[in-house]
Amino acid sequence: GSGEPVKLTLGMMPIADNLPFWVAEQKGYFKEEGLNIELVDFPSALERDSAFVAKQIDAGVGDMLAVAAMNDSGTKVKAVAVAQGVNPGENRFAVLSAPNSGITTPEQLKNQPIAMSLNTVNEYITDRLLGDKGLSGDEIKKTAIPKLPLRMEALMNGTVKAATLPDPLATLAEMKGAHLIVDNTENPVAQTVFIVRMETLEKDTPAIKKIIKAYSRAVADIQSEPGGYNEILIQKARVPEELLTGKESRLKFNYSQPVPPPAEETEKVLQWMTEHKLLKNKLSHGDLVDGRVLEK
Amino acid sequence: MNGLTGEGAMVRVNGLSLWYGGGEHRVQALDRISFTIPRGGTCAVIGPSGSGKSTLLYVFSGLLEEYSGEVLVDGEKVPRGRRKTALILQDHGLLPWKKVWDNAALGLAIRRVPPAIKRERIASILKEMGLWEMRNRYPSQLSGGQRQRIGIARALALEPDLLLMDEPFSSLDALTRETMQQLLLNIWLKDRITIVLVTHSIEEAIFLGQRIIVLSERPGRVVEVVDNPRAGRMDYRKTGEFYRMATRVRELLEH
Amino acid sequence: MNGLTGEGAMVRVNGLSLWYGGGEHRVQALDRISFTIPRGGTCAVIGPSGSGKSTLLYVFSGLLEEYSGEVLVDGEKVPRGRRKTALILQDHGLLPWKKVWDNAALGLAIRRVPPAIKRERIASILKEMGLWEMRNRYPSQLSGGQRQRIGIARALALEPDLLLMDEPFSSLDALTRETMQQLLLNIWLKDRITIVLVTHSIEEAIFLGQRIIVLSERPGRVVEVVDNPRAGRMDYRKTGEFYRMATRVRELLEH
Amino acid sequence: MTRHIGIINNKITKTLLSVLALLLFWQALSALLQLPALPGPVPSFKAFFLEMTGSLGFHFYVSAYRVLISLAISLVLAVPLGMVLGREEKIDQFVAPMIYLLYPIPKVVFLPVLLALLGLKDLPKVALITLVVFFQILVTTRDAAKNINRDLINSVVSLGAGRRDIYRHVVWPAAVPEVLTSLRIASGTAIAVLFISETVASQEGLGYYLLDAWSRMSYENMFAGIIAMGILGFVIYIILDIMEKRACPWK
Amino acid sequence: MTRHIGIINNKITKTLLSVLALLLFWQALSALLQLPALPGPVPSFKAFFLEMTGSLGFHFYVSAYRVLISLAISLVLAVPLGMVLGREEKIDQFVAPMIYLLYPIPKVVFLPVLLALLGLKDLPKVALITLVVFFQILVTTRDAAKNINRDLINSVVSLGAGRRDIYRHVVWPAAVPEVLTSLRIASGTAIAVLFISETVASQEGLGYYLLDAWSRMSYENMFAGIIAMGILGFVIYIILDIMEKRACPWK
Ligand SMILES: Nc1ncnc2c1ncn2[C@@H]1O[C@H](COP(=O)(O)OP(=O)(O)OP(=O)(O)O)[C@@H](O)[C@H]1O
Ligand SMILES: Nc1ncnc2c1ncn2[C@@H]1O[C@H](COP(=O)(O)OP(=O)(O)OP(=O)(O)O)[C@@H](O)[C@H]1O
Ligand SMILES: Cc1ncc(C[n+]2csc(CCO)c2C)c(N)n1
Ligand SMILES: [Mg+2]
Ligand SMILES: [Mg+2]
Repeated sequence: GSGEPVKLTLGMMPIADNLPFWVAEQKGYFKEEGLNIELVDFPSALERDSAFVAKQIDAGVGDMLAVAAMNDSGTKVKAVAVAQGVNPGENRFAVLSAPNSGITTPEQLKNQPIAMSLNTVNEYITDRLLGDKGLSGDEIKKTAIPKLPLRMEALMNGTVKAATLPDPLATLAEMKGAHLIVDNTENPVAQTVFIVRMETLEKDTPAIKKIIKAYSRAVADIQSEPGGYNEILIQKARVPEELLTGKESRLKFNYSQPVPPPAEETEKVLQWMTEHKLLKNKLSHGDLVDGRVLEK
Repeated sequence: MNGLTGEGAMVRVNGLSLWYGGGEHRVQALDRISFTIPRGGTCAVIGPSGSGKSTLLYVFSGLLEEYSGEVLVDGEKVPRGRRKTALILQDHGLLPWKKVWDNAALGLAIRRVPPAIKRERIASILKEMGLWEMRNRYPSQLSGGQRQRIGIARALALEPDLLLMDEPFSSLDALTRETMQQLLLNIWLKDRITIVLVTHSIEEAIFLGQRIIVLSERPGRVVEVVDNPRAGRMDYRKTGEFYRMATRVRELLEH
Repeated sequence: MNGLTGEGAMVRVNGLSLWYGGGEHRVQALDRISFTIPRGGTCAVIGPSGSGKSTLLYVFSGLLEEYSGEVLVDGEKVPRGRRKTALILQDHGLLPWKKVWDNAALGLAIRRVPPAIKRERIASILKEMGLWEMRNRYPSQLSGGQRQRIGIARALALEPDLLLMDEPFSSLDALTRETMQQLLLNIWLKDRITIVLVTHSIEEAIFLGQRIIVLSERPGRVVEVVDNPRAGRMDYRKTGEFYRMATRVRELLEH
Repeated sequence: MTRHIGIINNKITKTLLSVLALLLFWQALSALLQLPALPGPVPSFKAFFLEMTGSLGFHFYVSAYRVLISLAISLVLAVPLGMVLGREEKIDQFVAPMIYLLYPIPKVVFLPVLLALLGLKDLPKVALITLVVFFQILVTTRDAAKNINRDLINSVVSLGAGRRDIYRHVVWPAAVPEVLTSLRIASGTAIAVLFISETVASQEGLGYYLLDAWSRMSYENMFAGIIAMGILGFVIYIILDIMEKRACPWK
Repeated sequence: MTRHIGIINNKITKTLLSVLALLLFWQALSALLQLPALPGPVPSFKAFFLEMTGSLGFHFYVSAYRVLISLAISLVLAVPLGMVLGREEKIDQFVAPMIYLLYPIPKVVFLPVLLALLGLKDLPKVALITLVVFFQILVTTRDAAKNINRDLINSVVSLGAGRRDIYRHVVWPAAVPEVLTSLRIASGTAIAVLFISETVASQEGLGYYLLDAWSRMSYENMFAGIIAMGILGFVIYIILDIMEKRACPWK
């Protein structure tokens, strides 16, 4: 379409995944594409997904579990591209143990409650990482602390012995004395994807393509100037400043050009969700993913 | 409107019985009460404590609606809040959040009397009752007798044709009481309204009640209806007739 | 303990003045009141509505503590809730959430009187006052006169040596009132307690008050202290002296 | 006797009608909005009964237990303190500012402190609910005690009542109706707060159940949890109604 | 006049002492626990004053606006309805069950519905606060109207009062003290609920500020936000105190 710029609303969360959108907005890439994009903030996936359900946002970045859950419960959305997790080093999650817990190996985590948010990508990644280290399903004990800052706090003062945290909190915890047990730096395990409401996708496929184009340009900018957008990360993603600028900081966020979501990852997620009785309906890769947007 | 023998009674009570409470706590307050009060007449109700005098006035004013027997006011089954009935409650019924003035003016305000008329009437009645200086105070800042007088003022301001009074002068000193009786008498003489006065004072009953209803102990029964046609005359108090009447009522009360 | 002229007064009032409210709303209720009441004597206080009679009793019982002048009860500056003072309030002061029995027994309960004694005393006093049948009712289920009698019962149950009464019989019919006066007199004759009685009835004041304090209109001043030594005798009422005294008090009130 | 039954029947009928009206409104709204997040009453109740035979009954029990414990603790602490603040102006002037500074703070922010102090079991959950409802009962009781008619106090003081007697014979009975009101408010609040308190280190309770169902986007189950919370609130309301009839027979 | 000032001074002194005691307790607790999540008052107030010159003032303003609007809406809706429910038993029997079923539901779970109906701007935030405090004012007003002395009603009925007059001259003035109590409760609740309501689709308000600071684990700033909420609550408390003196001069 031409003429009146298409108006779309994107749901943002205070996490580093969304950096390319903020960069694209700052640099005016959306406007250049003839789009009128509004970025709306939500504190967590729960509220953001509720806005998807309420038809108040058109798109956003989330994990495949959210895509499956929404489709399963009647909110039709599609994953159109992988955002984080295309290459190793992105979308980092880590299982950590408390500073004075004496736990340093995966074996010691057997039957030791790990704080996480249940039924989310957080639990999925933990299961997969610890599973790879040889722990069986019933050796992995879990305790629910969905609020991130609270989980971090509980880990640091030893209220819980172990926790699964995403970056930047994982790095911060490590710097403050928590022990890294296992993380997904080698193998991302789970990806985050660009999610679009199906209604929007069908009505405005060109606009979505343009968003992806703007996103790609922003990713290229970030790749060519690592550290150049720290200010945005501090402001929008609430990354503690010392983690980005401090000398001993190992924190790094990586971004790749979007690719279509691969079927094998989707199937693993669907299998895990089925095992955990999180799905009422039989879903397949085709129900969750729409590759058209990335077709040339 | 035509004095003592007015055709049609203002109040007609026929076999009125009344119970309070329900179930095992049921208490009979009135037992087959019958009498009439002629239009423009005065009637005093006298009887021992707990004999149902207040209850009777509650029925006449429509506040109590569950009873057996027949009660007609102005020829009709008593409606709640009849426009021309005024009731002076035993505990005065003042609203703690309204100043003296507003308490006195409450009846007129409820009846949507034009403000100018209301203002004038209340001012004159408060002055008459010696309450003018305290018009801006709240009831809690008044003495017992002052509160009682606001209750009287509030009822009189309505210019009713049926005035029901429950021991209206009980907290007043002898002099104020006599002034009030005189005031009442003047209103009666001028407008020929119907007055029902519950009182514990035998003299007051005889001085003001052309018909005196003597009630028995609970449950209240009519012991006798005494006709006392000379009531309301200024000079009655000093007569032998007055004294004889007092002796008779006292005997009836002593049974 | 020794009758009329007992050494040392039970109540001594010297230049008592009292104001209500503050700032521009300040109202003087009492103006330099002075008088004494001998131990074991009776005293009636009479005066127009609003003259400060209730206020006076509030001061004697320690409920009002801000005044100028001197007030001594039993030789001491009045403490709040003196153990042997009992006050009958003008509005009875019943607690709506306590049954008749518990309201009557409240003073004894507060003074930690042993249950057995309490039970016996309350039972006898409720019977005497004709309240026995209603001992399980709440105040809201009683007539005005019945409520007033609970207030009296509650005070008498305390067996005080100083009894302050604020128009205690105002809602009672003539017969009940006379029974109550007799009851009071019997207690006085038996225990020689000191009694202060606020009343609007000139006859009552003369029949019961060995000393009659006549107050003026607000602010209350002592118009005269009338000594009336024959008060309290059974046969006083029918004498010429009684009649003369009544005339005198009436004149004082009329000023 | 028959009349008595008549009244009860009438009340039950009214209640049923009321619930029916609510269900109809819910049905209409859900039909109108066509939102997965607002399923109609039929699938919700289906889920409710299904889940009740499963784990929901246990969650209900755990939550009821926590709510009642918290209400009891708050009551025992707040009512005496509230009465004292209402009657003793000097103490009130000192304590009231603290109340009004602390009460509006969202208590969730103290969760890290509560967890550090009280661990991960029942205690921090009960403490969080208590922190919220304590203030509600306190403020209500305080205001009720403040508004007591001076004459009633005078009446018992004239009988020689000391401070303790005044509290026992006047302040407490006069405040009872308002304490019951505050309990009605507090019970609703307590249940609502479950949603925050039970999401911490918990896999039991209606709060956990609700958040879990929500984050799984299992909206029928979420509404099963909502129904359970509504029923819990209603049961407490009925208990309070019965208590009121017992506690205030003079009305 | 001098005496008047004396009283005011005394009250201010007491308030200051009270705040001081609170600060000392805070200091002691933070020194004792040594938790990053509980900084002492000194760094917190430092952060508070620093932030107040920055964005915190704006957040304060936005939140105050939302809280006051919500309180006003709730008041206007709940007080008349509460009075009617308290006086008309037939209506109450029908409506009360709805209240007690709906009130305990944590209103956040209706977020998807609210968003769908009201969009992403101010409205859903105000609606969420209103949904919570509406019930608190309603229940309090209802109970107050229910407890009105029969004699007072009789008194105005005997003067010919119809339904409307009874509400105007008796029910409303008799309920005013309790309505003020409910406003004290509701204002605290409203501020606490900000933490939930303002975190959705928002970058303004104290609720957002608090959650933002918490997520950054910038605990000094979090406590700056807490201080701001406390102050907001306290300001409303003082306004209500003044309103009470105005509204109930007969006390
Ligand atoms: N709280 C108050 N504030 C202001 N004035 C008051 C207050 N209480 C009483 N007064 C005034 O003080 C005066 C004395 O009151 P008090 O109740 O003692 O009179 P009283 O002699 O008992 O009258 P009554 O015979 O009518 O009961 C009255 O004029 C009254 O208006
Ligand atoms: N709500 C009630 N429940 C039960 N009994 C009641 C109730 N109200 C009044 N009674 C009883 O009904 C009887 C009549 O009461 P009423 O108030 O009419 O008496 P009264 O003649 O006015 O007495 P008094 O002269 O003492 O005012 C009394 O015995 C009283 O105890
Ligand atoms: C005070 C408060 N309580 C609960 C929630 C909702 N909530 C509790 S856990 C969780 C998911 C974790 O991010 C969410 C959204 C909130 N927002 N604010
Ligand atoms: Mg009566
Ligand atoms: Mg008096």
